[in-house]
Amino acid sequence: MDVTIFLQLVISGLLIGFVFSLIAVGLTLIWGVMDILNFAHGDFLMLAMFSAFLMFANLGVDPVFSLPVIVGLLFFVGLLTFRLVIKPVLGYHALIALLATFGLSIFIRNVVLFFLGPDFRVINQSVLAGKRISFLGLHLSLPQLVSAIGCVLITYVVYLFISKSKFGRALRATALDKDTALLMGINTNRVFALTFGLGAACVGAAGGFLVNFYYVFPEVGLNFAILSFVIVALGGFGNIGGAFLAGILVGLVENIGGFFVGPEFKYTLVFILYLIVISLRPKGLFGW
Amino acid sequence: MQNDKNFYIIFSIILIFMAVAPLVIQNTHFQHLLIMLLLFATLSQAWNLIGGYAGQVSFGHAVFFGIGSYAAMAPLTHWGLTPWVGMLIGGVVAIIVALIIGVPVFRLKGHYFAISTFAVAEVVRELFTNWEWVDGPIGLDAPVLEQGFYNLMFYKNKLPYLYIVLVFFFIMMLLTFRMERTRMGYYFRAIKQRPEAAQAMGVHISKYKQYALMMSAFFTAICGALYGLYILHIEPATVLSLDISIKIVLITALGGTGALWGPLLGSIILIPLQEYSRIWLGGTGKGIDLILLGALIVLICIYEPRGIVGLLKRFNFQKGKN
Amino acid sequence: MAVLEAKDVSMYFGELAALKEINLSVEQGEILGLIGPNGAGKTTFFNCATGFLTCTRGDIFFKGQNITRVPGHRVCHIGICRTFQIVQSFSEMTVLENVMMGAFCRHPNTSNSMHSAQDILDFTGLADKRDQIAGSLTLADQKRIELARTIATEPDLILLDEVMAGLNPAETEEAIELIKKIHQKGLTIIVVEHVMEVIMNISHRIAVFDSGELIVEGPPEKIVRDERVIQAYLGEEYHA
Amino acid sequence: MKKSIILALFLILLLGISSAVSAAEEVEVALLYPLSGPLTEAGKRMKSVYEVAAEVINGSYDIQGVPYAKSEGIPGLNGAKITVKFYDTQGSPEVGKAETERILQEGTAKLIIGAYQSAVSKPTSFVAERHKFPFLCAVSSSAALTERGLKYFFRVAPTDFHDSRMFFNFLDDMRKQGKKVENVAIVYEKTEFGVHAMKEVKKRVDESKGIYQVVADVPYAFKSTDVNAEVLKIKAAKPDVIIHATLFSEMTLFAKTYENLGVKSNANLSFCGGYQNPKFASQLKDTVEGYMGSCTFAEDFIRKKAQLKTINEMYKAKTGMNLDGIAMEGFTTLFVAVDAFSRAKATDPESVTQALRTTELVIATLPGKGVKFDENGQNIWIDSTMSQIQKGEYKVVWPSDWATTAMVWPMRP
Repeated sequence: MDVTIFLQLVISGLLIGFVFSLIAVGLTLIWGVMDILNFAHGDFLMLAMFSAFLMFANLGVDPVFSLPVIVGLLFFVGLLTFRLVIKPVLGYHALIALLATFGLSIFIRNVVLFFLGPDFRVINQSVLAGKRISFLGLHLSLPQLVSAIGCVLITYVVYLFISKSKFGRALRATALDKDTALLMGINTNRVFALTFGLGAACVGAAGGFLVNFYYVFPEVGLNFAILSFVIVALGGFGNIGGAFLAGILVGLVENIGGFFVGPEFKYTLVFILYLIVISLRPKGLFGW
Repeated sequence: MQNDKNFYIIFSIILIFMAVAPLVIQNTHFQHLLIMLLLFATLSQAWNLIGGYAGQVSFGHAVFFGIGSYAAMAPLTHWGLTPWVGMLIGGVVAIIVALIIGVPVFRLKGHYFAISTFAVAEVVRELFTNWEWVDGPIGLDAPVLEQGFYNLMFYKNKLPYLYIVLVFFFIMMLLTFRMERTRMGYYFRAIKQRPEAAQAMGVHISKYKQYALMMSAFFTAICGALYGLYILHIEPATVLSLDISIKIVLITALGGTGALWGPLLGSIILIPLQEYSRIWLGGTGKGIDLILLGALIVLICIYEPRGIVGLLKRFNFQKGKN
Repeated sequence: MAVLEAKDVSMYFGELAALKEINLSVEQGEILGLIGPNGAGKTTFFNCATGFLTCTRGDIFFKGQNITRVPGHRVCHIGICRTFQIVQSFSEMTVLENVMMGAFCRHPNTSNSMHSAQDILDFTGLADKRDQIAGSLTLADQKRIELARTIATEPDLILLDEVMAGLNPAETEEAIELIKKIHQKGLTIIVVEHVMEVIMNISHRIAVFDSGELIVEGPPEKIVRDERVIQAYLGEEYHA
Repeated sequence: MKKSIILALFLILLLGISSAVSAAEEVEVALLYPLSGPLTEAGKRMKSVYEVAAEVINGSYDIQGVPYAKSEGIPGLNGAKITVKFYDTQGSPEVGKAETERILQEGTAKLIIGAYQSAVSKPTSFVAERHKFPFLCAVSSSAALTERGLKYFFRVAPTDFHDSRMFFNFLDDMRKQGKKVENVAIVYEKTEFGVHAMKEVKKRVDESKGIYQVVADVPYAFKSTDVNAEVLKIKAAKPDVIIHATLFSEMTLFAKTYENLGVKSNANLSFCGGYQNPKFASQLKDTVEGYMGSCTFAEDFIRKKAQLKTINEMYKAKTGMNLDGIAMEGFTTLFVAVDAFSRAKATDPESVTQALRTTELVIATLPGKGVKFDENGQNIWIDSTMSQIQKGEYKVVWPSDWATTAMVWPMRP
């Protein structure tokens, strides 16, 4: 067994794991605070990727620079989703929220299909694309490296925001007990709305990074969404640190496990890992 | 009891309708629609036992569905065994799998439970994808055998399929209706609402969850077998997919979870909506049909978050007042 | 013979001792009051006695039978039933169905259970609300439903966890009446309550918990004069 | 409650009645393709090419070597026009089956053409077989489709068998030129398409009696989020040649990952799949320079057969892309249908099927002579060529009688 191959596996696993982390952080915020499984999460990712792509293709803005716009846009999409779709179903059976976001997911995906067509698109001439750093026979692709660093930074910012800011305290209080938070004078609807926006903004940032090295088409979000559901559960619902570490863990298992056991089993390994963890720790790795 | 009488009247109307309508309208596609509608109503009712009544939301019912369809199809393809026996085998295997899954999984709460069922389903799908005997990812095609009840194959006409599915739908509905009125039915609902209080009332929670899952698994497997025998081609990517698991959940949620009529109402809305939006607006490659479908689902949720059952109740209530 | 007897019962959550070597017994037909500041271990004691928790050390006997390790759902069949501090009615069921849930413990058949539940509804004065959804009723009514449901299991011993918390004086009065009425049917009762007047009024004997320890027990008139009790309560006030 | 349920039932009844559709006057062909869901892109390309084909048939075009282009409509049916009607399979066997039944129920279509994925072609063609209705398959590549003994099923496209045979003829040729090609890696998605392709490759390897070795057998899950583990596995095996049975989405990932992780091989060959999509070359440019794959049509063909330019221009006007092999197979398939109608001088299923069985259509659209079906319905006059991506364009590089351009070898200097 070649050592460089193994190191490369670890590096590649980490690089993709950080992206998983950020996607999962967006999901865990919404899921943890509002107890709503956002089925349209993957479609938010797709929206972000498409926006970045369109800005690149039509305005010539490199994805690196359009990132703040994308994040803002997705924050707005999140707010809008909350206002129009989530708020009316709050307080009813959790499955109705699931159903509503499922409908939304189909809707978004096909509206994009209608206007932008089904084609796969790739950004191949951006500032980052195609460049890589090589040393000792190891390779780090620049887009992935930048994405990974960006994802870590943003996750950390979100983490600080939630644990230190006033809004973060309100958010945590709401997550623990909505009714009590309401009694304490917290405007829970506002907290929910902002949480949804924040969750969407996270996945927006992830999409903005991902577009540098991933193809875009209307159905692109689904694979990531499914994986992020598992990551969120693995890390413990509503736990940002948990989602972050679980994302990395999944990236590593997928790469290293996939290599040794067989690539067709790599997602299976992730699911088995989840089942093992959950049977030892019923509330996830870092659940409270 | 007034309630019971009402049920039997409505139920008879539906059964007679479902039995007579396809005779009046000799349109195979319409018959196909009714078959799918009844199949998914039965399937969702099976899910409703565990997910609706007992409140344990499973995203992994494709496991039982897939086991059922493979159990009917594999022995049929390899040994020519009558699918009726295969169906029964599938049901029994599904119960055993439910027992195995249930023990560790029922310790989990809420979403952890849901995601675990999904994870189990994905692992099982991967097992089938790598199982040579059932041709891995290629799946199984039903061999061309003599038509008839023994092989459960009818080429010329869809009516036999329709009536067979109708019989299972009848059994499922009646069973659920009777169950609602037994101690078990009350226990399921109690577990869903207040598990601790239920325990204080002497309810063995994990045992009853297990009962619910086993019943649910059995009937889901039966439906899986019927599906396989009807479509005549099964593969892990369809019968063991997340799509199937989700569709079952969504139909029930749309109709009303934990409600007797919920699954039927959900599939009466969703299945024709899917079929006819595709027929009338599909084929363009632009997804107009699905835009409409998605928007309608969202609107239904916003307008009536209790599901269609809630809508009907509201409708009746207002009428009563006037 | 004692209906319920706790011998050296200790309960630890990790390092934290919720109960420390509790020795307590309740006689047939007695109303025992449990008082003590928040976190004193009253609810933990209930949880141990009803199989919701298994105590770390010690044994609990019910009519001489060791029930320390009997699982929660069996306890009800043996003849012990409880209510909850935070109201736990089956909020989507009707009042009748709530009570039937208790009656199923003895009457597996639905119609028998319904008859039995109907009797209980008459007894507890809930008959006119029989078909209303429990979740739509007032707190007082929901607590009453819990009581009704509890006695529907036909227990020998009931454990009531703050059934009067949050009620107004008139409702409290009614609740006291009901508890006394239940007691007259021959049930043994353990009551946890914060409202002192209430507990003094109905209890035959009172046990005081503080920080997981049983600090004193005796008749009400003795308890009110006890230094340690006053201190425990004053202490709580200081901390609050 | 009672009334509402009755109302709902009544509505269903209405739907049933309303779905009876009036008959068309022209000769209608039903096409089954995925027009929503993950494979929409492929389905839409097929839709466009059939529309172009119908235009060519119904109008008068002067395209040498393409019969029925000059005449308007179907000659044998007094110039009756051909119409194409599309049905959406959503990429699912279940929906595909339902749509096939609907086609047969409506009864207006005289022939069915479909589907895209082998997994959908299989159950849908069974439905047609059971109704004794002719079913033409344009592009599904699983060799197993024409090994089932169906009597109403015909396929125009080459199969995995043809492609793999072409690959190994090519490799033999390279070997004779002293190039190193013995160590083969096979990468395939774990679906019907991929597994069949892999089995054909392994058969060819076995037949070579030890000349070739499969050094890496790398299946992967369709819809992957990344392919690092897969690519590293290939890298560790150090193959001379990598053979892909991969659809577009993963193919782009593989290409990028090969580049990122510095994987070097002499050649990268693709079965019919993502490689053939013109966007693959035009979007990934340098990343995929030198990739090769089976090819039944590329713009490059026009240099050998100038008359095909007209068709390519029409398609390009519709889609903004050049024709690719898969699209050209679809194009040809509609001509096979017209040929059958014309010779049968009738449109009833039996006559049309009979005509299809005796098809001997000489047509210049594809490599090989044209279309003739064997007893299993497989086209035996089909051939395939090897194309290579050079500077974002597909150039035919092998065999020599089709080659327009010199091959770049090894693909990455």
